[in-house]
Amino acid sequence: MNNNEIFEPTIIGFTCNWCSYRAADLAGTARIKYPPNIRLIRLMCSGRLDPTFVFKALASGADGVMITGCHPGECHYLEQNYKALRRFHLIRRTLKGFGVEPGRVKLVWASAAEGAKFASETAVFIEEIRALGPLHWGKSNGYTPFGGKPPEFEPAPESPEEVPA
Amino acid sequence: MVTLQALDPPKAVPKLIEDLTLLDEVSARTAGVSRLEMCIQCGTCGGSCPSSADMDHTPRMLFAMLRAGMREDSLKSNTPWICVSCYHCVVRCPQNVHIADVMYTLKGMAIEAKLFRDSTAPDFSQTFVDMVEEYGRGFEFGLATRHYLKHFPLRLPSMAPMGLGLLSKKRMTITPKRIKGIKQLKAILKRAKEVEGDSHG
Amino acid sequence: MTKHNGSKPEVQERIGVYVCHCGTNIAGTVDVVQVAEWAASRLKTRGVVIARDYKFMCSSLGQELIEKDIKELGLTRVVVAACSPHLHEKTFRTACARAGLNPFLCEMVSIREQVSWVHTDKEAATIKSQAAVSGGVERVIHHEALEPLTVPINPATLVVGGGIAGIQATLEIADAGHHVYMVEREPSIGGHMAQFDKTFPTLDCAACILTPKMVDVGGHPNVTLMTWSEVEKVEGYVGNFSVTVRKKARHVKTEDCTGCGICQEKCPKKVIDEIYEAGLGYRKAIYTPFPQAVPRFPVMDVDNCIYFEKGTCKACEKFCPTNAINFDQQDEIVTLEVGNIILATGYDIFDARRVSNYGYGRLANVFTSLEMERLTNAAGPTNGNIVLRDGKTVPEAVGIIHCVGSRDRNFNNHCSVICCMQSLKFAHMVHERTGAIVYNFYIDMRTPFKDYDEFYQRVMEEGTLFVRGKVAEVTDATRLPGEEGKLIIQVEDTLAGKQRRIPVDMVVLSVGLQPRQDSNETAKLFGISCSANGWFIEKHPKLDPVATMTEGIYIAGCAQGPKDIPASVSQGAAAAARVLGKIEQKEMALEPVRASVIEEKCSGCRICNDLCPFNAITFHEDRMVTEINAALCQGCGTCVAACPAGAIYGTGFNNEQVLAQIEGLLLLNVGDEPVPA
Amino acid sequence: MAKYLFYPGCSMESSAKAYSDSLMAVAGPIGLELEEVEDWNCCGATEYLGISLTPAYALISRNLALASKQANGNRTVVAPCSACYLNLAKADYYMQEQPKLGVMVNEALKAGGLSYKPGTLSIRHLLDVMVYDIGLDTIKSKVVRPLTGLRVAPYLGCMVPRPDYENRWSDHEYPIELDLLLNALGAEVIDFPLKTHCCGGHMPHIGPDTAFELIRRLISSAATYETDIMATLCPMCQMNLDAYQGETNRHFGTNYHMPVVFFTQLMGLAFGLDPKDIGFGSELVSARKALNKVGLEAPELVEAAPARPRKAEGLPMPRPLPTRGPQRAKKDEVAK
Amino acid sequence: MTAPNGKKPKFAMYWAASCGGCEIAVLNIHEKILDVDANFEVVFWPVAMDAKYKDVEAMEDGSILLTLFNGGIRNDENEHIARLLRRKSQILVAFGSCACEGCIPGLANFSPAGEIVHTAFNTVSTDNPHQIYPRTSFDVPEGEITIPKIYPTLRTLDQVVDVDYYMPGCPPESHQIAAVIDLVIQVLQGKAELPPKGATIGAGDSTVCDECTRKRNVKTIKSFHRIYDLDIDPELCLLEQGIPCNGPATRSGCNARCVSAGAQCIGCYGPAEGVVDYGARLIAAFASVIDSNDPEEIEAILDGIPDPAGQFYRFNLAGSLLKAAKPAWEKA
Repeated sequence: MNNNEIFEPTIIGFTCNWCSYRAADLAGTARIKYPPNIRLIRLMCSGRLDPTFVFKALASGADGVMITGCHPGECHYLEQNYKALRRFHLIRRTLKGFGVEPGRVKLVWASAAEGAKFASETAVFIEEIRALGPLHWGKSNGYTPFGGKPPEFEPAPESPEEVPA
Repeated sequence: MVTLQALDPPKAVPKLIEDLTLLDEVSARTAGVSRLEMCIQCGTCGGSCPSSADMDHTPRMLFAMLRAGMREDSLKSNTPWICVSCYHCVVRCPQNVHIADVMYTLKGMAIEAKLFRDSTAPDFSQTFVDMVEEYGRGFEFGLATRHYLKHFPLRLPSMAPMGLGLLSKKRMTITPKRIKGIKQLKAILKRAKEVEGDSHG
Repeated sequence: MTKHNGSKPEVQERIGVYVCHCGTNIAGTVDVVQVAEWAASRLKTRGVVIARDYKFMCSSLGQELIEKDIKELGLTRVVVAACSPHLHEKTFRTACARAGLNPFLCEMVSIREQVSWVHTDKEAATIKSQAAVSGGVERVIHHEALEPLTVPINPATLVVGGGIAGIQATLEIADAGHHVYMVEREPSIGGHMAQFDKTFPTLDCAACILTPKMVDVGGHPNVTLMTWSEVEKVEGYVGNFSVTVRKKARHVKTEDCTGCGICQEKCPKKVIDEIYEAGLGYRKAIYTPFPQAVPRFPVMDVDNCIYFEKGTCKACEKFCPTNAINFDQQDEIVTLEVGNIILATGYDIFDARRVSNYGYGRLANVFTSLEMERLTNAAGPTNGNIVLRDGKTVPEAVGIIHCVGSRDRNFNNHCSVICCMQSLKFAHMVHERTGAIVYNFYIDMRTPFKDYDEFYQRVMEEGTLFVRGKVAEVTDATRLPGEEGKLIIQVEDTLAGKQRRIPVDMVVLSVGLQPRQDSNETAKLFGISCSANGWFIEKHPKLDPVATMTEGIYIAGCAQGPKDIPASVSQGAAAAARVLGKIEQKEMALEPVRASVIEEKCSGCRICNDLCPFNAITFHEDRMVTEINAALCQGCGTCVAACPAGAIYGTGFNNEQVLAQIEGLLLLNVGDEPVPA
Repeated sequence: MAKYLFYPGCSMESSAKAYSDSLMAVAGPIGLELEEVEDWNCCGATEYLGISLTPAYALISRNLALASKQANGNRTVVAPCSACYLNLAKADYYMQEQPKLGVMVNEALKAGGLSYKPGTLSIRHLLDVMVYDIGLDTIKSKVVRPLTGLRVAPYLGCMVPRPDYENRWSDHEYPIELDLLLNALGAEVIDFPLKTHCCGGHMPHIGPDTAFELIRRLISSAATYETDIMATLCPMCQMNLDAYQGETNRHFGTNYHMPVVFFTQLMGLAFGLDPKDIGFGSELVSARKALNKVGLEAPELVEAAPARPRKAEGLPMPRPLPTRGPQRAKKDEVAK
Repeated sequence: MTAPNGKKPKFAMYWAASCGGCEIAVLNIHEKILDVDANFEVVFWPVAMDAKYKDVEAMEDGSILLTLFNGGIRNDENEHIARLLRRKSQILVAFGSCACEGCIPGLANFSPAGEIVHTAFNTVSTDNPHQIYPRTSFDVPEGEITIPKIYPTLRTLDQVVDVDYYMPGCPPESHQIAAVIDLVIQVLQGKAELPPKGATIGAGDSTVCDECTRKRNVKTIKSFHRIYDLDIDPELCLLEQGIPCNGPATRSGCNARCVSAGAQCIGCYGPAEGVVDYGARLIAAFASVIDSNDPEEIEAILDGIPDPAGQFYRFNLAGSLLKAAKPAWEKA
């Protein structure tokens, strides 16, 4: 990427079939515009959110992950969004241990009626990730899709000059 | 057979009143989010206004004029100058329009466009501002004398007892106080004016 | 340890990709031809054997295209890139099934609602569509052929709420020959309509048209009526709900009570009736809310009963001719088995005290519209005489204020729908009964239905004065001569462009309708969704306004949003029709999105045991394994995500599908292509 | 002990000295500790906002910047004057609502080596702090001379309860906080319907006729309730109702005599302080009668020079047109 | 699996980036080791016998029947030998946690390689007044001498070469090693069949909880603790007592050794069959049973797990989805 170019992040969004996916649909029906940097995956519920999905997305080249669900107390499955909430907190803490900005993962509550909110939260998150810069984990860490053979490694810098003092 | 007689072309083409940038400009120059475009013309503001009787237009009507792009007429209106900033309209407005702040904006725009009719109010504001910029604090005695001498010389005699009363009760001082950081304040205001100027292009 | 070595076995599936133009809806922003071409070439190694674009995929010709390819090209998987799956997933699944492909081997990706309609940059939208297609292709590889679960439908129905909407629904179903349980929390059915005197625009008497229907419900052989009762728990799923109802103690044995009313007559304790009389009238501590109440049995208000307070009195017991009073009666818990549920729980009125500038609660002669209904009602506290709070003075001037608490960002954003017509009705009645001058203060007049605007014309003819302007304040602070002793309505007459101060004797606030205070809890109880402001959310705002997202639960009346009586009745009947349709099906297919435990992998750690709100998870102490009841499972997948051993499998949403979709969506980010937006 | 940053505002030093004196006198007993923001400047009142946006907010924000620096973080700033309170609170709020304003203001502040992060301070009015932090119980416990029998009209004016973006008050139109406080002092609090109506603001200087009518409404309404004294919490309200009452009387040919004092002065009275020390005597409409009612000697008054006495004999003087006000008012009275 | 007629099949074992514990574990099978000797010809086992790389290079491809490879791939020598042994072996077993998933040496993937070199050679761990760092090549009068080059991160064996079987554990339990050796011998004798390629051998199919005898109930957790902060109920599930025990996610096969000894499972047997990311399983499991819906309270409860990344990825960082922390690959 050219340094002068604006960094266009890629974000994977997980949506709940009952609220946030419908909010995204509603944003569409209402023709509310937001930047195209997000790609959505439909889950039945935010409670389905497996932390594996978040790590998978980051490891495969996403710069940020947005988890969306019904508002607290409004879960279609009564209370499963709270489980997503709990996992979200632990995921962020774990990512911090990986030296990843916890801000790359965001949790947004959006009801089926909140198309505008979905759009604006998405737009805000894209800007937040843009400010954090690219992650490009997949490329940097030798990820190839579909279980392909990983590329060869170059040895690490060896001379003391390149070693932190 | 009837022949249509061509009408004389108009001597001067009538000026279009619509200036569709007006509403946006007012919004952009208002502190906070004005929500001016949300007005539903319900009249809560005009009904609530304690001083609307003296206004050329009720606030509602003024907003309709802004929407219609009637720049000159709306900036000439005395309405913003009669506004007493009581915020009755603001808390009652069903659309949460920041009415009082829009009034401040219109005053500023009217001064800039030199479109206010009566100079009393703008002068009062300007005199007040001058004092503040000079001293950093309000200076009632200076303000009052300067203002009344200019605008209400005839009112001065009837004001005298009150003024004397205030003076004798030490509720007014003849010498102004100046803040310590007046240089800093002046620097801030100078920069602020530049920023403001830039923002209008 | 992740197995990274070597590529996965060559993709065996034969996948067809179909990209819809949706006229210009998609094609206007997305280069659909390019998306299809890209899928055909770039995703060839991923099993894509054909990729087509078509003007309207959902049209019968579009569907035939897919069917033909399945048959001729031997497709084993189908990906349709079009609108939201919520709209057409069923369409394309059915098309696949017609061609002999298991419908669950079809995947839809949304490039309309989530791409073309929300983005403007054509290049970026095209790239995003490609990513979406790639994600769909990867996901569909991992789809499985599934068979839907079928469950029998219990023909009994529960209707919650005994207002006019609930009554209509109940009667429709009961008349069709199926059993209905009606649960109402007040002592009588009838709802708000029972409080009204006249109904607009025809001005027929509310009681005269409502009472026969109430009696019908009360005596219907197919109806079990449970008033003074509340639903406490709802379990199960469509076709097979199990509902727990608390029948609150009436302290009256209904089997013995004849409804003669002697107990009420003899009861020495007078209580202000906040519910039925809107606080304007009185009732006793043992009471039926109104004479035409259904059922006719009274209830005892133990909070106000002298016996419960002081231990003596029992006047009701002494005078009851059939010994029907029972002070020891306890609440009763009953469980109902039903197949479908209709919620018709109604609305609350806006608390006018919140608009402090209108003085309600501070200024005696400011009334709410509900109080006005009681004042005008011949059976009301004043026998239908419209008088001031002193109970005798007839007003000479009355101001009726519209939109109180409605269309106002400080309170409720919505239009309460009925207030304009209700205010016109009051204007007419005040005119007719008192001859007073009547002012109506409105922002916009909204009289859109049959004969409504004609009624508006009629009220204008009668001489009601209309002032266009939202009233700023109602005050007793006099300012001008002639204002003493009056209420002054201060308003901008927006048509005259002037502020006016109008002195009146009486002010009526047309208060808005708002969701029941406990609508959120109710929604939670029944597992449906509630909008942020508290109205129940229908499945589709236009095309499915009576169903909810939860199968088997329907909504009717004002619980869904403000509406007038005809609309409530229509929706009640519509909900009943939907339920009858379900009952006729006798059994129904459930989405096979379910979780199941792979027993040999389960170590019985019990992490998942407390995670299911539908009690689908049980632990077998003997075998030390957990099991999931497929019929109770709703498919949320929370346990699948939580299982530390990866021993729970989510059919329809398994890990492989989601992980593959992630890889697919990000294919463009790691491939040779430049990193796109 | 409560410790707050204190932004007195210009009036407290001059026209509202009584407010300042009485506040300082009652602060000790109720445990209100105030630390003045150093070298604060004028908030611009209602004037600066009407000239230019950024300079106005920069002027206000210099105070916020100074206060947050002095506060060393997050603290409460108390303002006794309603205009000051509103301006500070509003600037803080708007800079959050519309971050662009905050950026522009901070750009200006930078020229003075200052900065302010919107939302870091909490801006509250004196009455709010008295009622909700100090508490009515504490205030009540200090009352040694209950104002029994004194009919007080609580008058808040506009800019304290409105626009109230932070929802600090019980109501925008009929807040009860001042009533509760006066009640705690033992006074007989009248249900003053115009308690949050406008005193005219700066209108006496600009459109005196408008102002006189607003003042008349307030005074006459209070008078119909047989009010002994009006209690206010705003220097501008006090000034307008007190100092312009004479002119208003002349304008309408009325003869109201309605003393207007600050609520802190009444607190001082109830706490048993000497009326002289809490600013009594500085009002232009004497509060002597009211003081007598609670058994107090009014302090030595320097009465304002009385208006020129009318000649008792001879032909009656032409009366000032009594019609102007009412006539003007009649204009709104279109409905008949 | 074929053994040339009359000759004993060849056996090799190699030790890459690891601690050597696996070698000891093999010896720990006691007299069973004699069976190895009886049935195999040991051709390459640096820790047990003298052999040179060139000897291996000289062997025919596929001539070694079984190689147990322990240790991760940290430098070019590791990689070279891994590739070499892959070529020469019919069956290559990733032996022990390091080869399978990185294990403790893999924790170095939390830091950049340069920093690791720096820590090793120029901090309190080494007295190095002249700040001398190793050079990978150095000219001496006799010629150039080289030492292996370090890689930016440690990789698991299967991230470098094709692996036939996985044998987890740090180290693999002796009884499991013995069982595997038995199995191979039985296969040689035609009495058994090899498991499918890619399988995990010498371990169970379920998780540690399956072998744990502690009582367990429905789980709700109000707080997490270190094991020494509590009086531990010896009968009850440790996780229910607030001890972050990795047992629920860790593959069975160790007989729940740690847990029965009173210590929590730390996860050396790696994830259960089919699990993509071990740490993610624990994150999901632990978080799901936290007994709070309030963000602040959840945060407070999670404070009880001070190093979540370390807790959940102690043994499998290199083998996880993320493979390494951002600073490690960022500076690569």
